[in-house]
Amino acid sequence: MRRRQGVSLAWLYLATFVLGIGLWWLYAALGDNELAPAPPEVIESFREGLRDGWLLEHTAASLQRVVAGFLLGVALAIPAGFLMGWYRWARGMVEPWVQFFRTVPPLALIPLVIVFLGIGETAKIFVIFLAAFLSCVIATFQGVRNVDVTFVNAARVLGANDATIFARVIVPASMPYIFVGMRVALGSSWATLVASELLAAPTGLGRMMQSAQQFLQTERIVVGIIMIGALGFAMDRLLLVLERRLTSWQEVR
Amino acid sequence: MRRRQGVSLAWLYLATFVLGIGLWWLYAALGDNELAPAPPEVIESFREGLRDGWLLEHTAASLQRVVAGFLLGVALAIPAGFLMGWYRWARGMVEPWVQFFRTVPPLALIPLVIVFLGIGETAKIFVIFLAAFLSCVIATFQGVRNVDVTFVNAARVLGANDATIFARVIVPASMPYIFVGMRVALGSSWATLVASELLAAPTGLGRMMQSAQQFLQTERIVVGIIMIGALGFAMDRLLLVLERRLTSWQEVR
Amino acid sequence: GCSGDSESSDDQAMAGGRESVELNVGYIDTSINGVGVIAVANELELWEKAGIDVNLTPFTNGPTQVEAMAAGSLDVGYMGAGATWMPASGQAVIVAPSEATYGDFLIASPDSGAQSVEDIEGLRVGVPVGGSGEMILSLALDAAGLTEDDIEKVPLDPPAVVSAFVSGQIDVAAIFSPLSDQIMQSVPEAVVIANNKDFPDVTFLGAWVASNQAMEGKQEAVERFLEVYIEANDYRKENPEETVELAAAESGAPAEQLQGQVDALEWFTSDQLLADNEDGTTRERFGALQDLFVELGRMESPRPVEEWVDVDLFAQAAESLS
Amino acid sequence: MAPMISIQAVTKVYQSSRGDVTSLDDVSLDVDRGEFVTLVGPSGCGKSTMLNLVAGLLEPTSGQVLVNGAPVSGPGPDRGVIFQQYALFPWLTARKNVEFGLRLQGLSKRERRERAQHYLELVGLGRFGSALPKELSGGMKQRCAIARAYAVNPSLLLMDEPFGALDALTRVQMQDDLLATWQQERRTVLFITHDVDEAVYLAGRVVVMSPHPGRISDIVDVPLPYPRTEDMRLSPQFAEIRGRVWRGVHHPSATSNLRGDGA
Amino acid sequence: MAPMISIQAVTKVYQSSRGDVTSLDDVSLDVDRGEFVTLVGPSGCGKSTMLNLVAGLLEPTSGQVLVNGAPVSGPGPDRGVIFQQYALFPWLTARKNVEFGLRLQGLSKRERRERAQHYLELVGLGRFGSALPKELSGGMKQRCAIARAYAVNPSLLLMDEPFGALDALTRVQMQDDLLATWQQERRTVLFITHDVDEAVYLAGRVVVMSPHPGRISDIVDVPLPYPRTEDMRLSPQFAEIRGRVWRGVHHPSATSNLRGDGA
Ligand SMILES: Nc1ncnc2c1ncn2[C@@H]1O[C@H](COP(=O)(O)OP(=O)(O)OP(=O)(O)O)[C@@H](O)[C@H]1O
Ligand SMILES: Nc1ncnc2c1ncn2[C@@H]1O[C@H](COP(=O)(O)OP(=O)(O)OP(=O)(O)O)[C@@H](O)[C@H]1O
Ligand SMILES: [Mg+2]
Ligand SMILES: [Mg+2]
Repeated sequence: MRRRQGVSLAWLYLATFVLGIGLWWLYAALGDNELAPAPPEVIESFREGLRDGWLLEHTAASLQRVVAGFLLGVALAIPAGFLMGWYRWARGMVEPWVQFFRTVPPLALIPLVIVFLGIGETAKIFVIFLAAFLSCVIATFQGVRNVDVTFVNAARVLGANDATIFARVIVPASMPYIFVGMRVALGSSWATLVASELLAAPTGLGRMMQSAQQFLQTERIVVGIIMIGALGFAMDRLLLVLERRLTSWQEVR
Repeated sequence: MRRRQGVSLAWLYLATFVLGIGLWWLYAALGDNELAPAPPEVIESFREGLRDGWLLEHTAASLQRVVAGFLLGVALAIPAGFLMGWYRWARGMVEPWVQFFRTVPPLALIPLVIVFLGIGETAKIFVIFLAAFLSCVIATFQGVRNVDVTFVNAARVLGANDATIFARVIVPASMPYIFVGMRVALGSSWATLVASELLAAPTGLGRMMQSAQQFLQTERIVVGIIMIGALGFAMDRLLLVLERRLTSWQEVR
Repeated sequence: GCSGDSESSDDQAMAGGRESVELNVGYIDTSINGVGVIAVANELELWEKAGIDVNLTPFTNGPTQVEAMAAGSLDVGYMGAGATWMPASGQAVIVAPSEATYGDFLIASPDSGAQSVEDIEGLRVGVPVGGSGEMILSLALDAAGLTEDDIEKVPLDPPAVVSAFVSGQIDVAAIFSPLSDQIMQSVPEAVVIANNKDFPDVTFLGAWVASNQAMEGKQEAVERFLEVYIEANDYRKENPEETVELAAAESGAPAEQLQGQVDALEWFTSDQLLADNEDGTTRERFGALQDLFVELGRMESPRPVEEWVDVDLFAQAAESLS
Repeated sequence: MAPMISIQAVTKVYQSSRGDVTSLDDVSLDVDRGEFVTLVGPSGCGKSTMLNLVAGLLEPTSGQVLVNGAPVSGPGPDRGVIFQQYALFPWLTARKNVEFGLRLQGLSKRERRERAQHYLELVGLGRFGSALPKELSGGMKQRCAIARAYAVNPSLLLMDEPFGALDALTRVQMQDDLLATWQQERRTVLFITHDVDEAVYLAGRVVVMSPHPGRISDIVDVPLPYPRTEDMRLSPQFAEIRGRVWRGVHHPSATSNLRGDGA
Repeated sequence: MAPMISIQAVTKVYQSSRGDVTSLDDVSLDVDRGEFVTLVGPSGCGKSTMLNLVAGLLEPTSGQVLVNGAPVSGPGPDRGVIFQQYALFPWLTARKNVEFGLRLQGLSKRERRERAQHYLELVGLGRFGSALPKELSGGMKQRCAIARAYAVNPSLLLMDEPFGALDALTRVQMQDDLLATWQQERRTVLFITHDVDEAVYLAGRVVVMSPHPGRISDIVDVPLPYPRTEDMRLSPQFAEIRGRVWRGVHHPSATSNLRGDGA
């Protein structure tokens, strides 16, 4: 089955997408739940959002936060994961906190964040940053620990010091793991968006969904879910393209 | 630095733990924030919880949910990740949904979950299951895609069919990735606990923190955070022990 | 009815000569109004008496209960005044008023220098979206001749309002009890610049609601729930201390916190409720709330109050009790 | 009867980062049932490529490969392969590696153990059954891979420089073992080596390849009778054949790759 | 002057899943500056272990290893290593692999490129600079690893069966190249091989090892003058030394591992 070319992924994506919409519509039409909006209502809400501008406004605000938090988180997680994987003291000092905060629900952190970072944009980006960082650092750490010792040895005998080994051996060798981390971090970033926008956000998709939930505007929640899902999916595709470029040296199927 | 034995991890953990408590105490003592409880108050609340039984009750309820959700999520994520990594149709059909739901905040899913699963224990476990599954499936999927083709070929020429290759090549070869997935999933499971217990839970740590937040019993929130963190850390250690046993074949530092 | 000589010794199944009915009841277990009624009903074994095979589920808020109702998982639930726009917009039907609260405050920080609502122009006002905090803010702004555009509205999670206020991130908090008490404890110099009592025209009424499905198919069961409610309500009105104790034991919430809630609200005797129902006061009050919701944008247009506030079942229940 | 292996006008072009690389160019070769054919040629001439095509691990760009008269559509246990890089499963012990294929044949646990032990002893790893690959030396890994392939007892053995990491004596022993079982069980063997001596000693036919692009430049019959003995290595006939193969491999054009290509 | 390498009563015990494995047992050896020493012995006798100790990649369980008079505390660019399994960086092209060490020496981009190209051509990979390791054949990977080690021009070269995957002619060329630069630059070389011929042809001294546990069983001086020529291979003196080494390696007790151990 490796050989058969088969249909392209894009078509399969489309098929599953159409299937999903179909099931949803069916459910909305057959079920008697007033709170389950049907596709037309959602499309209507979508158009309204575009027309009145709120959709773009919310989306732009959220996208900025997620991108900033995600990039910061990943950028810090890679060296942190390296330090943890490489130096015992770093692992001993940092790992418990990473583990600890990873299990703490973001909601519970919000009071703390307010006290230390206030309610501005920084605080919101920090919550997302934290989610991205904590997801990514574990994967990077594992990647570093799983680097084949042969490569490290080969670099050492060529005269590499720890910094070089990090940049030119560990990072490329654990790239597949780092990508796992980045993909998971991307999901976490978006999933934490709502929590972050509990922090005094005038605009944002999470905020919009929060109020929509309060007001049971379910079609607007669905618009929010779809926007977040679509943006997340698009960013994930970008990561995959990047991954393919950076890990094409691997001998995989 | 690979060679120097150095202090054991356990001591470092202890040191960083003491340091953390110290900083917290200092902050509570110096800061004038009445919402930040000091260690003694938290310990008092802890003892009270043990004495009156609510702590154990909440913990047991949450632990059951998390363990059930986590195990289900992981148990399903591994074969799902394999299918996605191995069969193009599976990838095409499943990946968009995985990506999609990964980015959707668990809070936003709750209305949907209520509609389909009601408000019972199943619904709560499902929310945790979903978080665990979605975190783990990505890592497994990446692990499967990154399996060295040489091993697959070696198995094929020995007569292995797809099922055998899955069980006896792909699973062991991607074990390091699966463990990344499991560790991340564990964090997600706990982090989603609060969201899941918004679903009409009479007991549970998340529930306890929710009410404590209502009543601003901050020391009880901290007790909840500490319990969650400690249980998460303990379960993570278990995973690490398991990992060491299952991946000792690797040639790593 | 069935013949009484069946071998059944199960008086739950045959209470008062009526076959027992199943009912899914939700409540907010951090509110004395929710958990208090449930605890009293349990203590006095009112469910058995009314012939209800009850299935109790605690919730944290009103909207989740409405979601559960829409999904068919819940028949009856309790919600505070801040959520009653949901029945108003057709998501459920109010079957009984519960309490009037006076626990909503506009509190200004000492540093802001604000002494009255007029002074908050241009200040940062933290407010939980969708709750009664927003309502008190709206009323206060109206009265002061201001609009939302004159202030910097900072939407926050309810507990986050406290953190933000205490740490100086916002100048004014529009918040309800008991979070308001927490603010006053943490920042004693803070100034209360508005409270429900300043706006006697609008009563913040909490309510018990029934799902639309239950109102169609399970009227009988809902009516029996109201029998339970009537008795529990009278008990709590007469014995507030015991009610607080029972509620604290039921939910694990701290008694002093629940007592704090009681101090900021008013319960009515069941006779009073019946009278209010009959002379139109109840519908008038909910109508006033609806107007506020429309103003706040939570509803597009008002609906006739009769469509979403039912007074007949309550009357029936009172009837069958007497 | 159809030949065991029939390579028919096969061209293999790799799509690589540097553009297309023609690894095999219009190669044809038939190997009869029970034949022992060795493949020699300079490094990079396409030997492994050819073997992988027969194993079903690669698909020809054009032409076709038949095994037992049927086009190859994928790998299978009828064709045992010893890979140039051993390809042991690092998560299994030496014994479990050898048992891997046996298990798939549905052998009982006891049979598996016995057979695995037998082949481990054959390659001198009797005491290393419970060692993980990372605990084996280079030569030991190679021997373990040999045991794994032998154990499934395939009718066609495809061996890619299987004795490359072994010392001379071990190597001779392994050669003789291979020849002995080959004769007993009438297997077909396609054997890659860079050692001309080995190629001649083992084969009924030596296929000589030349690089850039990979082609068959000569096919040398070895009319020495089986069983081969150490004495034969010293015979003039052996020396003559050896010489012919050597010249074939090291034909000026064939070796141009080492010195001439970068200039 | 202190010897370049001084291995003093070194014992190396591996802690493995199967308990302790004594890989080297009380081994001592001095290698002088500028010496070319080859290490032969049956598979698994501890050759790679010894080389890794000198490289600083392993630590002796007891005894000590001095390089240049100082105890070895880790690997360094003064000791170039060619690993038995190549250890190319799979994410770098052949050229980038060769440039890796040069970059660490602070060479300019142009110098790096030139030097890398030089060594790639030396090993016959001039046209494969931009190929990734996975796109190279087995022998090509090995040659790339050789180029990488040569390029940093270390004063001590540690080579673990570096020519194992090469065909005979390429091998001879590589041997001659190695000898030529060794003479020019007065390097010290420790060279592992399983090919007795190669061991004698290259070395000033052949160290013969025996397994279980790994010990030095014989040290054979090769009094043939440098430069060595192909003619010498045919000389009776060469044959005699070769014979002695062969007997040393294949002493009955030494090879007991292949047939005797599992019984
Ligand atoms: N995946 C690949 N992508 C691109 N080129 C490849 C790939 N695999 C092999 N080649 C090229 O194909 C040619 C033949 O490779 P092959 O591995 O068949 O050689 P070989 O005869 O086995 O050599 P050796 O004796 O060194 O193992 C080489 O030039 C090599 O660079
Ligand atoms: N990591 C390890 N753990 C346990 N045992 C090991 C380990 N590495 C090597 N050994 C054992 O040490 C012995 C010597 O190994 P070494 O790799 O030095 O052999 P060698 O002489 O290089 O063999 P070859 O010629 O096959 O490469 C072997 O018996 C091997 O099983
Ligand atoms: Mg090859
Ligand atoms: Mg070795």
